[in-house]
Amino acid sequence: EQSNAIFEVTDHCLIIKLTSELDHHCALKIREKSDSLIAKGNIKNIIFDFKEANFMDSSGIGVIMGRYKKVIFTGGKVAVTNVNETVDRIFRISGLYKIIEKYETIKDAKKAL
Amino acid sequence: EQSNAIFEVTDHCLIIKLTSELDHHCALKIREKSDSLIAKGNIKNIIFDFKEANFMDSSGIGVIMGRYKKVIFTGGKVAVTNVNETVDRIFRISGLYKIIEKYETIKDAKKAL
Amino acid sequence: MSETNEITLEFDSKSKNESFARMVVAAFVSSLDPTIEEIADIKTAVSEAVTNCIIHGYENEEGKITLKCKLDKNKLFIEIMDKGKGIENIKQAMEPLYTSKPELERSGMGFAFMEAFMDKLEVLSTPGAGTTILMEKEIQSAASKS
Amino acid sequence: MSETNEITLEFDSKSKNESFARMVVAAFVSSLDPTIEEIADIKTAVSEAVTNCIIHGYENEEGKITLKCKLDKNKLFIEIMDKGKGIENIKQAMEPLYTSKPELERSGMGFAFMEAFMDKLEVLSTPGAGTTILMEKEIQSAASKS
Ligand SMILES: Nc1ncnc2c1ncn2[C@@H]1O[C@H](COP(=O)(O)OP(=O)(O)O)[C@@H](O)[C@H]1O
Ligand SMILES: Nc1ncnc2c1ncn2[C@@H]1O[C@H](COP(=O)(O)OP(=O)(O)O)[C@@H](O)[C@H]1O
Repeated sequence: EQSNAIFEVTDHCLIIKLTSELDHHCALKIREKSDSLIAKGNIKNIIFDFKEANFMDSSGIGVIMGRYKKVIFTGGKVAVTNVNETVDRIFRISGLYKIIEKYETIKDAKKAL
Repeated sequence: EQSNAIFEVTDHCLIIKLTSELDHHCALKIREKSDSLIAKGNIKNIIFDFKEANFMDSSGIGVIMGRYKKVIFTGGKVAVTNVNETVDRIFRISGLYKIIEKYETIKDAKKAL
Repeated sequence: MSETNEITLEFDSKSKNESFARMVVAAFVSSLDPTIEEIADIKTAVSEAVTNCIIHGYENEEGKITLKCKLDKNKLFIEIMDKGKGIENIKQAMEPLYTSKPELERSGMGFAFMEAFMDKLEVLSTPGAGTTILMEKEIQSAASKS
Repeated sequence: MSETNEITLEFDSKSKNESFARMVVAAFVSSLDPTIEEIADIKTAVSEAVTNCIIHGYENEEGKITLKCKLDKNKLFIEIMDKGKGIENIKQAMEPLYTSKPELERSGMGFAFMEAFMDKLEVLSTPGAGTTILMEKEIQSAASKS
């Protein structure tokens, strides 16, 4: 099966580049992989990049909130990047922008976080 | 519903630019429209352009053979252009290249016919 | 020939079929030439309902999910059914942010999204017998073209 | 969880559903990440069988077509069924270039394409009761990856 995301850690920042639609199926895998990386202990912030993901549903909200709860205690932040109109609408309706930040590109997010 | 093809007549040549997959559903519409144009009497050759059509099945073979039979009596020819690998395979297996010609572009076909 | 078109799809309750179900519905409505936003709305609603069958209806055990779609002119009717555990309190279940499975990181926004993205939502459920979700949406782009 | 995945789709015998049926099967196998050629093979075979149900089985009258797909590891099983007129002489029907409807510009290549593009083809038919097409194909690209 195709992978659902590419994971990179640089400067205490976990970058999750989604490569498929972020639904429940994909969320399960993202959760598992990212939590094993977070458990290693040197991650402060998380960036979810939507460049290759043009769809998300409420399971996506769940997985992002879940990771947010993990990093908030250590002063970390969560950002999303390259969000298209469809995904943006989901974020707006869900109210998630109250706790996460949106940036144009990964580079912008890394600079701001 | 979306249209299945764009029809143009220039220099006694009917150019049928397919804009959807050439199956039975599409073939019915192509047959109807092209025969009403052929009935007007000033068409010699026919070019089927596959630039926007990346799929064809045996119904496509049927509709091309049908038009071929219409123009062959008046010395006309049938050509296909911009054929991708998938569609090309169908033409090869069907043996249709024995009676029609393949060209890279519509321009090439018009020059050669 | 009649103006309606109807399909019934039965598939296994597996998370990898969530994207499959979305693609099927998107392909089904494509003949109406809907806007990108309309397709996104429908895909999201279908995704929520199918995910709920898998997680809540069958609680990740084996089961069959039935998806019916009907087009009547420019109106889309969707029915998504499981024969799983059912819902005791439908009113509570439909409250925004309510979830019975917070441990699975559910956001409780499924029903809210179905309501937001479709014109009509109805939930029928019998505890122990299963749940049926009925949704309706007019494809505006199709209406304005004809 | 078992390694197989199975769907059953029932749809109206209408020519616009030919492309829908192709899309459904393409979406169903997509989890195996098949090559473009493999997808084209499968779409062509499905298109031929579904078109035959519409033209020959139901002779353009109303009817229901059933499409079943099963994935068992990297093997795809497809069953396409109509409850239409059936085939009197299956051997003759399967001869290349044979068609009972030349007036509809049928090329008589449908069965030949199904045979060419799939690993196995079986035709079951009872005159007056209907026709069932069984096809099989191994997704080579999936096997070589695992
Ligand atoms: N198909 C179903 N079968 C059983 N219970 C369901 C079903 N769909 C929804 N529910 C119940 O309704 C609640 C709310 O659903 P929803 O708004 O989609 O949120 P979530 O899926 O995030 O929990 C679920 O937590 C569950 O208790
Ligand atoms: N589902 C079906 N129901 C009844 N007859 C069928 C069916 N499928 C095929 N046939 C018969 O088999 C013949 C050959 O089919 P095929 O090779 O697909 O060619 P074509 O569709 O171009 O006629 C058809 O002309 C028809 O007589």
